[in-house]
Amino acid sequence: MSVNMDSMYQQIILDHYKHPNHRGELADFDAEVHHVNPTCGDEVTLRIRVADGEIADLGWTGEGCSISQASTSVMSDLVVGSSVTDALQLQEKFLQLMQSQGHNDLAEDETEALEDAIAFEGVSKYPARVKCALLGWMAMKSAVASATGAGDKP
Amino acid sequence: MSVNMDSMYQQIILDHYKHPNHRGELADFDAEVHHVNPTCGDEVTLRIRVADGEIADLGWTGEGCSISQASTSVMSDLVVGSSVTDALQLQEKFLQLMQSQGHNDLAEDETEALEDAIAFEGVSKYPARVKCALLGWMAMKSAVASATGAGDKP
Amino acid sequence: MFDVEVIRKDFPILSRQVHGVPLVYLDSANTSQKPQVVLDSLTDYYTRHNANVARAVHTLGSEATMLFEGARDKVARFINAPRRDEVIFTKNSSEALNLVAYTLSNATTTPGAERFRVGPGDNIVVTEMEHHSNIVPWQLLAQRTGAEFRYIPIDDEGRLVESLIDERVDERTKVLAFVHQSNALGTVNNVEGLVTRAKAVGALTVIDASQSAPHRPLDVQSLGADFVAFTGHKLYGPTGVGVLWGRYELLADLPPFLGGGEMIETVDMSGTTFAAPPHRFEAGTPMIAEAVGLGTAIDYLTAIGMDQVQTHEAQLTAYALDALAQVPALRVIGPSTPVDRGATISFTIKGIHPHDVSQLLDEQGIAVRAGHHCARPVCLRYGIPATTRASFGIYTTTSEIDTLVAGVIKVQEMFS
Amino acid sequence: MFDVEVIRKDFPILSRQVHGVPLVYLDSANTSQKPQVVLDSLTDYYTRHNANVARAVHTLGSEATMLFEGARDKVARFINAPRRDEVIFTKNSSEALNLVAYTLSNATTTPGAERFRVGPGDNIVVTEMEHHSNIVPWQLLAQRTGAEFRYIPIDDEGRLVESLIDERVDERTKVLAFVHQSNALGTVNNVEGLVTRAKAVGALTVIDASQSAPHRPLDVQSLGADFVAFTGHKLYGPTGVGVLWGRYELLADLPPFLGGGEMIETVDMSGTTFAAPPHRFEAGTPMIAEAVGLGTAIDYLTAIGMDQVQTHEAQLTAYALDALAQVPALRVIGPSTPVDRGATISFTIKGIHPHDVSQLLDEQGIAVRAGHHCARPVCLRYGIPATTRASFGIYTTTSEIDTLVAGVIKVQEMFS
Ligand SMILES: Cc1ncc(COP(=O)(O)O)c(C=O)c1O
Ligand SMILES: Cc1ncc(COP(=O)(O)O)c(C=O)c1O
Repeated sequence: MSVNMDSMYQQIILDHYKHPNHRGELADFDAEVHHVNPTCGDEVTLRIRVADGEIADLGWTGEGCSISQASTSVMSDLVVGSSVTDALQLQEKFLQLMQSQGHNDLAEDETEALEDAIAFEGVSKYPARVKCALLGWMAMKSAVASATGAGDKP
Repeated sequence: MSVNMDSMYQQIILDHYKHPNHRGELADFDAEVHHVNPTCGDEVTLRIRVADGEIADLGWTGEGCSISQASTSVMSDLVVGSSVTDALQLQEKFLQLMQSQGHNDLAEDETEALEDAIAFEGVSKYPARVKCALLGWMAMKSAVASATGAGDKP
Repeated sequence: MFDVEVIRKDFPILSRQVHGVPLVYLDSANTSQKPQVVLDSLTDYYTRHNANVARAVHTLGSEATMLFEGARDKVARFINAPRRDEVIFTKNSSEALNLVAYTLSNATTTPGAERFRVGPGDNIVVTEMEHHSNIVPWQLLAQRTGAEFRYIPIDDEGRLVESLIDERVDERTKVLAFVHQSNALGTVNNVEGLVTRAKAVGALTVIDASQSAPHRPLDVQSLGADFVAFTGHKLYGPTGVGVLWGRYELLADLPPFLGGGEMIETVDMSGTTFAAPPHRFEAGTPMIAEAVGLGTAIDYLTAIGMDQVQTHEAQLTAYALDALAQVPALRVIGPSTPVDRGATISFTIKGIHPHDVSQLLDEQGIAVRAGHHCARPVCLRYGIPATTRASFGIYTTTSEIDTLVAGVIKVQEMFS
Repeated sequence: MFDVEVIRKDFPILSRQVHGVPLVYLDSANTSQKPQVVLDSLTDYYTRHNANVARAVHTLGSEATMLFEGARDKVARFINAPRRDEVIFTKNSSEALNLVAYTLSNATTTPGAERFRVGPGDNIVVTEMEHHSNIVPWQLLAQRTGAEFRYIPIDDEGRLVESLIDERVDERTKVLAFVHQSNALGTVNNVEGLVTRAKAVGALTVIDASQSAPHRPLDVQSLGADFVAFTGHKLYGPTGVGVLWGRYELLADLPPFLGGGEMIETVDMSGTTFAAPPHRFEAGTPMIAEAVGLGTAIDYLTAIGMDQVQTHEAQLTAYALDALAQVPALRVIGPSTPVDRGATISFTIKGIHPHDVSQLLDEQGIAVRAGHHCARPVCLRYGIPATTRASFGIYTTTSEIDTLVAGVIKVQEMFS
């Protein structure tokens, strides 16, 4: 089966799913979080190391559909080595993309900043799948909060 | 306003409403019942005297719409002096007429037996009004049961 | 520009004949008629998008979910809710009010919900003009918890006895539930006074907006209450759908009401955790098509403009009160002036039972309601068994009110 | 004569295209599609007869009442209820099941309802294959009353471990609630065995017939249980309507659930008395149009014949089990033979998450469901996060099953 143009499964997603990046347990880390999507059972455990306001390293393990796994892999590529501020801003953009119900209304430069993550645009048309794509991103956000002591909840 | 042919308010009903029969309190009676139609507040208090298996006398008081008042008046005319058995049979027929939703399926002789009570046929098309027409009839049935010791409920 | 004749064309049922004469529908407080666009949206939903929501990953499921959740957005905007997830879909107003009452008694056995507990020594207050749907749930709550059930009485004109509010609502009051606009009297209550008093004593406030939502702009933020309930079928929408709006902060801490699919976070035989609002309070497959239809009704009303609706109905009310005042032996039950009242007018006619009045009006094509209008304490208060009630909506005309008045006079002639 | 091609023409949505290919709708256990006659009856109701029921004395009100109560008659005949007033309309199955659970806890504070009381030391039993809607209401009842919540486990084939019934259902069991046909596994339970045991210990029996009512003749008298619940939207009817059937003798003594209009006999600020069943359990304006639509769906099914429906679906099940058995790495979760099972087949595919399977089937126009199907304990039992589920209805064809099988193989190729 050839992937058709409007498929949710862009080649890039399948590639990341088959060969995920940053998968594995980090030995040296500042925070670990475990997130579950209760409606479908997808889960991810994510460890992070923050140094000088930067995400120095990140590693994850978990199980789930190709969307959640690939999205976590793409996210890892994007944030490792970037500043915490940029990572959280990117997370915001990705969230906005996922909530767009198929109508990406990000500015052009914002879209560009998302790089490979833009491949998940098609997911936003499927409310039941949005949480899959967000799983790793939300875990990263919590982990950053807990590593920097910002706290996730009030 | 002239009453039109398919009006619920046959002249006979209005006549009974304006000049009800057997209205009043019976001094000498075997049973008294009080029935209320809670959805519209119609009420009737009915006393009955039974002798030798016959409804020797009946008197009622109460308040309500013309349908409930006229129906109680017509019922009284029909049952006073008749046997308890006939009265209860007539009650059955009237109940059946009221449940017919506008399609009287009584046999011709049954219809005839109802005499003036057949004027209430039009009421059966209005589920909310059926209880009004039945009020006096149901009270008569309970009163007979209690006068003859048959008991209304198991 | 509000043009009632244009609006009437949107309602197919208004061209119906009854007893050989054109229908004059003056029973909108009981249920409203539906514009064609609402029916079209039901048909469109079922013929193109029908699927279960929230659960499915397929195209139809996604479309149905977006339509359903889109309806929630429309409701949220219509009532100016601060958050869309404060809008809970129920089957009608009655369920919405019971939902609040049951979550409060459920708090009694739910760890973490202590702040909502109601018990002996506490009291729950309503008003004497409530619909049964805003009386019985609270009587049942009182029975379940041992709390006391109280009410604020009404005066001869059908208004709350405001001087008694402070006495009835006291430091032990846990809930004050009251109607925004009375369905039996037409009275519009002074929300501010009631909410202020409830807040002062720390009571939760529940507004029954079943009769106001269809007739005036509704802004839950300016009402200031904690919960607001209304029902779709009176709001020109389908049957089978209602709304409970609640402050998020409260909904987030309240225990669930109905248990089932979609209201859970995770289920396990040894225990279950619950979803965030609004889903926590929406067990099972929701009334999907009905919510979508309600959303369309809201679009329709918004296009007309709720302030236009309010102005139109205020004119009708003033016109009708004047016209009915000319009818001999007719007594209006409820405010006799068009101030702080809605387009619902109850009356009695000396010597003629309301059932007979209504039925004989029906024979002239005029649909009004007779009875206690599910507000029996109001009838008890005025010592009457029932009233006849004419109630108006966006499609009602002054000439229909003329027909009503002429009809009532004919009924009187017949019984004279 | 049952002709699936003729039937398909009655369902407008089946001619829809999805992703440029014809829709293959295999998600009927989630919700069914609706025949045109059902949509027509909604439109007819709203454009000609719409009014509130029970209350109005006018023509529209009488017509609406007769249509609504006529729907009750149709439901009663469809399930062979001894009495029409044993049929209660609810918003869905979930509400029907919660209704029973809440009346039981309400019995705790209602004089005269002592026989229904549930408390500490008592237990409530379900099975491990229940839908959340038949788990959570009972967990919540246990929480409200202090009773114990238990379940009968299932075996590797997705059938109840019958040898454990007598142990789990004991002298202190107050309620045994179980599904007739499982929505996650397809299993059809042995009703007789369960009901017999419950009767022996004096427990009430509640059958969740949500997944059997649409697929086989349902006879509440031969089932022998005390309560039976099902839902309209799976029965080719509208969303927003469900049914609870209960034995009259029990309904007559049970306290009410929701309070409000129409469920009362007489309301007074000092106390309220309640209407007889079914109205006691139908507070507020009911889902009128939806009940009417459900009545039409029942007429439609009756004209086809429920035994014909059952035969058709048994053939589909056998065909599909055979066809799926040919797919490598595919494992059916639930009974692998067509005996005592319905036309709902859950499966997993090695190495591919059910969400991906379903989504990629959707891209080929095939609508199936992925997830735990609101029966998470089933997934826990088999140690899987989710399944893909194909479920059939009266309009399903064997060629659609062929499309499904080909679709699954394509998905496997893509992930290989
Ligand atoms: C077995 C079973 N029980 C109960 C339900 C709940 O039905 P509803 O969502 O209509 O309340 C469903 C379907 O969702 C079901 O499949
Ligand atoms: C003031 C008021 N409250 C509550 C209700 C109950 O609404 P529903 O019957 O839709 O539950 C009504 C209407 O019947 C009403 O007029």
